[in-house]
Amino acid sequence: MTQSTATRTEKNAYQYNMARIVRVTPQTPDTNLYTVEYVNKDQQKQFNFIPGQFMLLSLFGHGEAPFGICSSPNQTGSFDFCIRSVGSLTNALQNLAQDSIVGLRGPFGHGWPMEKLKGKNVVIIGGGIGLVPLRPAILDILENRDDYGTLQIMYGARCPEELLFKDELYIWDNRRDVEYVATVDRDDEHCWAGNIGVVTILFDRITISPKDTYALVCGPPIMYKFVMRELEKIGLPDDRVYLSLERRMKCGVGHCSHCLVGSKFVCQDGPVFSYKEAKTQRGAV
Amino acid sequence: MPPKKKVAALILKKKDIPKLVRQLTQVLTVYGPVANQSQFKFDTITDGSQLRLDYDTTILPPKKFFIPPTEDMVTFSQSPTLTIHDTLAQSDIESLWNGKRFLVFGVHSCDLAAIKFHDLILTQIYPDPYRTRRREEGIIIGLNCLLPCEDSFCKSAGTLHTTDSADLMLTELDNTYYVDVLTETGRKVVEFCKILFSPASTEQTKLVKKTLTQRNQTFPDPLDSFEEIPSQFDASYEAEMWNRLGRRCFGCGACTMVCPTCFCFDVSDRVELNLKEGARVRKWDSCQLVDFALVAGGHNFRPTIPSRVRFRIYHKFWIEPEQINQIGCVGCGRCTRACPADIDMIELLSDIQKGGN
Amino acid sequence: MSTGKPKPVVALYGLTCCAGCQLEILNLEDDLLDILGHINLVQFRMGSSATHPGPYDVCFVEGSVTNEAELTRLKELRENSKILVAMGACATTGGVNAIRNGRNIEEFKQSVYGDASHVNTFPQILPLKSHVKIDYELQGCPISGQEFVEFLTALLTGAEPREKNYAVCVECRMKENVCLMKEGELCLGPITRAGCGALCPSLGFPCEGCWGPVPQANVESEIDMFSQKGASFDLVVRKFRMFNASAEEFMKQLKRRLNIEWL
Amino acid sequence: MALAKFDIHHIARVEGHGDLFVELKEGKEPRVEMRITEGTRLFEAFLRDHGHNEVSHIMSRICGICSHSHAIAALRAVEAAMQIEPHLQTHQLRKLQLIGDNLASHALHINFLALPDYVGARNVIEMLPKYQEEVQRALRLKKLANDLMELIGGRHTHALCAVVGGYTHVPTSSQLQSMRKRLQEAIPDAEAQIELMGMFAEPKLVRRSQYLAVKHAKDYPLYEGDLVTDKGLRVPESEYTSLIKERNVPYAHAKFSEVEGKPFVVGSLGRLNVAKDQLSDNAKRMTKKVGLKLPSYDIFQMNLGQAIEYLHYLDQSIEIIDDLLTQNLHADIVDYKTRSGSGAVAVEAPRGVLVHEYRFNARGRVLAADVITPTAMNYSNIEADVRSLSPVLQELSKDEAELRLNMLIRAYDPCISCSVHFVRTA
Ligand SMILES: Cc1cc2nc3c(=O)[nH]c(=O)nc-3n(C[C@H](O)[C@H](O)[C@H](O)COP(=O)(O)OP(=O)(O)OC[C@H]3O[C@@H](n4cnc5c(N)ncnc54)[C@H](O)[C@@H]3O)c2cc1C
Ligand code: SF4
Ligand code: SF4
Ligand code: SF4
Repeated sequence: MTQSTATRTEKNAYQYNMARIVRVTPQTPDTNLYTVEYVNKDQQKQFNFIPGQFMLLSLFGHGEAPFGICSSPNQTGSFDFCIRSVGSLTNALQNLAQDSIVGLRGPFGHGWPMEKLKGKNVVIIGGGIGLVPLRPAILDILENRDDYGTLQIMYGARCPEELLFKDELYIWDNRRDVEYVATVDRDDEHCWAGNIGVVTILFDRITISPKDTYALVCGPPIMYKFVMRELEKIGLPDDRVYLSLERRMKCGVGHCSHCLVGSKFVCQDGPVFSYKEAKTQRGAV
Repeated sequence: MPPKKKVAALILKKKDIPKLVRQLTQVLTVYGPVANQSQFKFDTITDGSQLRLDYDTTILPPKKFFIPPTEDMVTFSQSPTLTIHDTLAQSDIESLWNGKRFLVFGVHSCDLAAIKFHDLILTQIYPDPYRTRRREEGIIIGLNCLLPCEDSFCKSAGTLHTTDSADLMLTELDNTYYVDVLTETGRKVVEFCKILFSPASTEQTKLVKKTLTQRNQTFPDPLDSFEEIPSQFDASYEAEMWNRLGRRCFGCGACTMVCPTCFCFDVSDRVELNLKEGARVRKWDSCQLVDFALVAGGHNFRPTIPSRVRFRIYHKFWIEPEQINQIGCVGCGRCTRACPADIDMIELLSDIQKGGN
Repeated sequence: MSTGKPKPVVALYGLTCCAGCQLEILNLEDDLLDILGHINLVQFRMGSSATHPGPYDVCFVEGSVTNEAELTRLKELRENSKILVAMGACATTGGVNAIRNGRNIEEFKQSVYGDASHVNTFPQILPLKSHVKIDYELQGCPISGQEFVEFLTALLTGAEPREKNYAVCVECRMKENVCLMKEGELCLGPITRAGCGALCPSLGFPCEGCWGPVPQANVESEIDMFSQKGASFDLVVRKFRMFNASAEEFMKQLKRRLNIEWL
Repeated sequence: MALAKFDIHHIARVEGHGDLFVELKEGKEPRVEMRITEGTRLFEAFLRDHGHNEVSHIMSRICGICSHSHAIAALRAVEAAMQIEPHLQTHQLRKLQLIGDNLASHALHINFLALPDYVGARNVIEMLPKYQEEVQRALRLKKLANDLMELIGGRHTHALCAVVGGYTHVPTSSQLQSMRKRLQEAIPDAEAQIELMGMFAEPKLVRRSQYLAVKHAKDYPLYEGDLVTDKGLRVPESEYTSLIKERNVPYAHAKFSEVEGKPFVVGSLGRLNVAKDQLSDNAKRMTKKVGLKLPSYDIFQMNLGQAIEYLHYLDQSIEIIDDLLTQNLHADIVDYKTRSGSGAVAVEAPRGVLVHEYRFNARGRVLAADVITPTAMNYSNIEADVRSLSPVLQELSKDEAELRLNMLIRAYDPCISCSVHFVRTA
C-alpha cells in the first residue's frame, strides 16, 4: 500500500489517512464493530477525539460516509466504529476481511459536552444505532466514574436481536453505579423478558431528577420529538439536553450543504447540539 | 489585492479585441461569452471573433470554471496496491503570472458578485481547497451591463455596480472599451498587452461616469427593500404560497443548476471498467432533488416538493444572511429563465414581501 | 475493488421488442472485450448459438411479455437468476408496445392480420415488474451503453448501483442547452428520469420520456404547462403514452386530471 | 413416413425469434415452415391516430438493427403523402444515415453472426483466441458505422434529429471532416473483410430465383427509386402493391410475399444482381479480385455480397460528405402545410427492400399504414431454398444438416422482429 504523500497540501481537509481493520466483531446480523488503527504509527499515537465526534470513512470504489467513533476516548492503539449495513458502502464494508485498508478523515464536529458533565448527573437515551456515538461518553464516564454524579442509561431497539454491545449491556445492568433500562419495539421470537414498547415508555420505569442533570440523546429522527417532550415534562432545561443529529453528509467540512439545519452545519456545528440551540434552527428536531 | 501603483484608466479599441485575445490565448486558456443557438454561454475562445460581448446573459454562470459540474477530487488505482492521488497535488505547470492559467472575459456584475459571494460562503469554516485553487488560477475581466436583461433584478439586489472579484473592468464607450484596472493581476494583463491600451482622457472618464449614472437610474428595480426579505421570509414560512408553488414546481433542479450562487454538491466514486482505477468525483447537486435530504433508514427531511421549493429560498434568503450576512441571490434572473414551470423569482419574492398568501 | 472471485454467469434474453437494447450492448465496441473478460456471458441468442440453462448470477431481460409463452419464460428466468434486470423501455414501462393498452385489441389484430385467429397476444402490456420480482431496472429506449457499463461495474465491484432519482433537466442544464420548454415546445424532461444525458434536448428535440417517470413526477404541472402552450388534451395524452402508457405514475394522474376513462 | 425431421427452435444469431420446421418425406415434397414466433406488437394498429411527426420515432422501434432505415422510410413516406420537398442537404444526410445503418448491420452480420459458422465457432468470443485480428477489425468497422449514425442521427439506435422536412441538428464541418478521414482510413479494413469472406466458397446453394432492389438512375440502390427485378420488371416505388403480393400463413406471425406468384430475394444479392454496374470502382475491383461472378444465384454469397457493399457504401459516403462540405450546413426544416394524402416509398435497408406507406387525414393523423420488411419478403424464398436443399440434407449427419440449415437462414440475415411488424390497416 502506498500513498503519494509528497505533494499533498497540508491543509486539505478532504485528505484521507489510511487505517487497517484489525478486528471485526459482529454485533447483530447486519451490524459489526470494526476496530481500526492508523497504518502510520505516529498518526495512531497522536489520534484523539471527543466522544460524539465522527469521521468520514471511505472505501475506494464505494465512496465515503460519516460514522460516529464508538470506542472509549481513553483507548489507545486503536479505535472502533460500529456500522450497520444499509447500502452501498456499508454492505461492502461488511464483506471486508480483517487487515483490509480503509481511508479515514476527521474527527469532525462537536462532541458531547464532557467538560460540563463533570460532577453532574447524566441521563443517556439511545435508540437503535443511536447508541453508537453515545458509547464513548458512557465508557468515559464509567472509566472515570468518580468524576460524575448518577448515570442513567435508557436504550431502545427494534427487537432483542438488534441490541448492540450485549456484553456491555449486561455489565451496565449489573453495576450498582449505573441505572440501566432497556426496551424493544417488538419481540416476535418471544425471547425477551423486559419492556416492550418505544423508548419513551422507559420514562415510566425510571426516575430522573432534573437537578444538576444533563441528558444526552441519540436515535432515529422521529424519536427526538417524543423524548424532548418527556424531558420537558420532567423539567430539564433545554440547555442541559444534548442531542446528536443525523443528516446526509457529503463533505464533512461545511461545503456540500446537505447537512444544513437552519444556519448550522451538522457536520461542523454539530452533530451534537444543545436542545436550546437546536430549537432555534428550523427543522432540526 | 489593489494594484501596486495607481494605474490611470485605459482605453481599449473594440477592433483590437481579436488582437488581445490572440495574445492572451498564447499564454492562457481564454473563456468568454459565445452564441449558443438563440442564447449565450461561456466557452473557450480561440479567436476574438467568437466573443459576443453584446450578450445579455449566459445559461450557466461562470461558476462552472470555479466549481465544474463534475470534478475528480482524488484518483485511485489498485495495481496491485492502492495508490491515491489528490488532484490538487497535480504538478504545478509554471505559467505566466504566479500560476494563473485561465481568463474569463466579459463577466457581468451580477456574476462578479456571485463569485465574491462564493469566496465568502465557501470559506466560512474551512476554504474549499478545490475551488480556492481554481480561483487562484483564474483571471476575471468584468464587463459593465448597459442594458438590463429580461427577468433580472440586479438593481434591487444591489449587484448592478459590483466590480468585486474582477481584475479588470470594462465599460463600453462607442468604439472602445473603458478599462478600470482593479488588481495587480489586472495590471499585469495590461502590461502583457501594452500596445493595445492607451490612457483614457478626462472626457472619457467623465463620459463613463455619466453613462453609468444614467444606467443606474434607468435599470428596472422591481423589488423594494430587498434586504428586508430575510425577515419577511421568516414571517411567510408557514404561508400558503409554498404549497401553491409546490404544485407547479417539478423539483427538476434547473433553477439551482443555473444559479451563480448555488454550490451544493454530491460526492461519489467512479470505477473504471478495468476495475482497477477510479476517482472520487464531486458533482453539482440540488436541494430540489428528492434524494438530497434522504438518510439511511429511509427518512427524508424534505420529502415533498413544497418543502424543497421553500428550502431553496430559505437557504438563500435566511440561512446565508445568517451565516455571512449576505443574501445568497444576486438578482441575475437565471432561475426564472430556466424554470420549465415558469416560476418567476421576482413574483416569488414579491409574494414573500406581501406576506406569502 | 477488484474481485478475485469466479466470473459471474451472465445471460441476456430478449422478449418482444426491437432488440435495440441488446444491440446497444453489442455497440460498446471499445468496452466489449473488457466486459467479456469480467463476465461469463453464457446466453446471448443475438450473438451466440451457445445455450445455457442456468442458473445465472445476473440475467438481463429486454422486451415485453406479450403472450403466455413469454410469461412462462420470464418466470423461468426469474427462478433461474440471482439478479434479474429489466432492460429498456419495453421491459420497464412497456415502451411503445403498451400504446395498445386500453384499446380494442381484437380490432387491432384484425386490422393487421385480417384473419387473426392464429395471433395470440395480450391486450395489456405491463412492465416486467408487474409479472415477476425485478431487482434492477435500466431505463431508456434503447438503454444507454454507458449506463449499462456503470451498472455492470457496480455489480462487479459489489457496489450498489446508483439510481438517478432526478429529472432529465439536470443533465440538460449541465449541458447548457437552450431549454425547449421555454421556447414553447412540449418537453417531458421535467418529469422524466435522467440517464440519457439529455440526449434529445441536446439535439434540439424535446424529450419524449423514454427513461420513464422520475420519482415524484409532477404530472399535473406538466399537463398545465403543455396546455398553456396550446397543446390539445389529445396531444398531451399521446405524448405521455408514447413510451409510458403503462407507467402507473403517469397514467393515474393523467386519468384523474383529464378525466379519461380508458387510460 | 418421414425420413427426417428438423425442428430448430429459436434460430440463434439472427435478430428476433423464429423456428424452422422441416420434414423430409419419401418421394414427396418436403414440408418446410418458417415459424415466426416473435410476439406481435401491432405497430400498424396503434400507429393510427398518431401525428405525422410522431411516425418516424415510433416506426424506428420496429427494429433496433435497422432503426435508421425504418425512420428514413417513414419520413420519406410522410413527405410523399404531404408533398413536402426537403432540401438537398436533408436528402444527403439521410443517405448517410441509411449508409450507416447498412454498414453497421453488415459488419455485425458478416463478422458476428455469419462468420462463426465458417470457422467452427458458436460465437465471436470463441473466435477470439484464433482470430484476434479479425475480431478487432470487425469491431473497428462496426464502431465506424455506429459513429456515423450517431453523428448524423444523434444516436446509433433510434435516431433523434431527423424529422419531417429536415433536421433539428446537423454535424459541424469539422465533425464531418474527421468522419470523412476515418471512412477513408477504413478502406483497407473493408477490403480485408472482402478477402476474408471471399475465402469461403463452400457451402453453395445455387437456385435461379428472382432478385429485387430499389434502383435509381444515378446511385447504387439506397434511398429512392423504382422497384426493379433482375428479370426486367420495373414499377415506381409508390406502386409496390402491383408488384409484391402478400399472403398470410397459419404458422407465422409474419406475412409472406411473392412477385408474379414466385418467391424472390432482396438484400445484398438483390442489389448486386440488379445494379452491379453502379458499384464504386473500389468495390468493382474487389469483386473481381475475389472472383465473385455477378449476377450470382448462390444464396450463400449474400455474406460476401455484404462485404462488397460495405466497401461500396464507404466510398459513397465519402462522396456525399465531400458534397456536404461544400454546402453551408445548418439545422434546417422546410416549411410545410399539414394535409391529407397518402405516400408510399421504398428504401434499401441492410436486408433489402423496405416499403413504408401511410395515409393521413387533413389534420395529419395516421389513417392507415402498411410496411413490408425485407425479411418478410425473403421468407418464401427461404422455404424454397430449404426445399431445394433437401437432397443434400439427407446425405448429411443430423448435426451437419442442422448447421447447414442454420447457415442458410443466417445468410439471409433475417430480422425477425422486423418481419412481424409488417402492416396493413385500412
Ligand atoms: C454524523 C453521523 C454519524 C453516523 N454514525 C453512524 C454510525 O456510527 N454507525 C452507522 O451504522 N451509521 C452511522 N451513520 C449513518 C451512515 O452514515 C449511513 O448509514 C451511511 O452513510 C450509509 O452509506 P451507504 O453507502 O452504505 O448507503 P447508501 O447506499 O449511500 O444509502 C443507503 C441509505 O443511506 C442514505 N445515505 C446515503 N449517504 C448518506 C450520508 N452521507 N449520511 C446519511 N445517510 C446517507 C441514503 O439516502 C439511503 O437512504 C451516521 C451518520 C451521520 C450523519
Ligand atoms: S436565485 Fe435566481 S436570480 Fe438569484 S442568483 Fe440564483 S439564479 Fe440568479
Ligand atoms: S429542454 Fe426539456 S429537459 Fe431540457 S431543461 Fe428544458 S424542460 Fe428540461
Ligand atoms: S431526452 Fe427523453 S426521449 Fe430523449 S433519450 Fe432522454 S429520456 Fe429518452
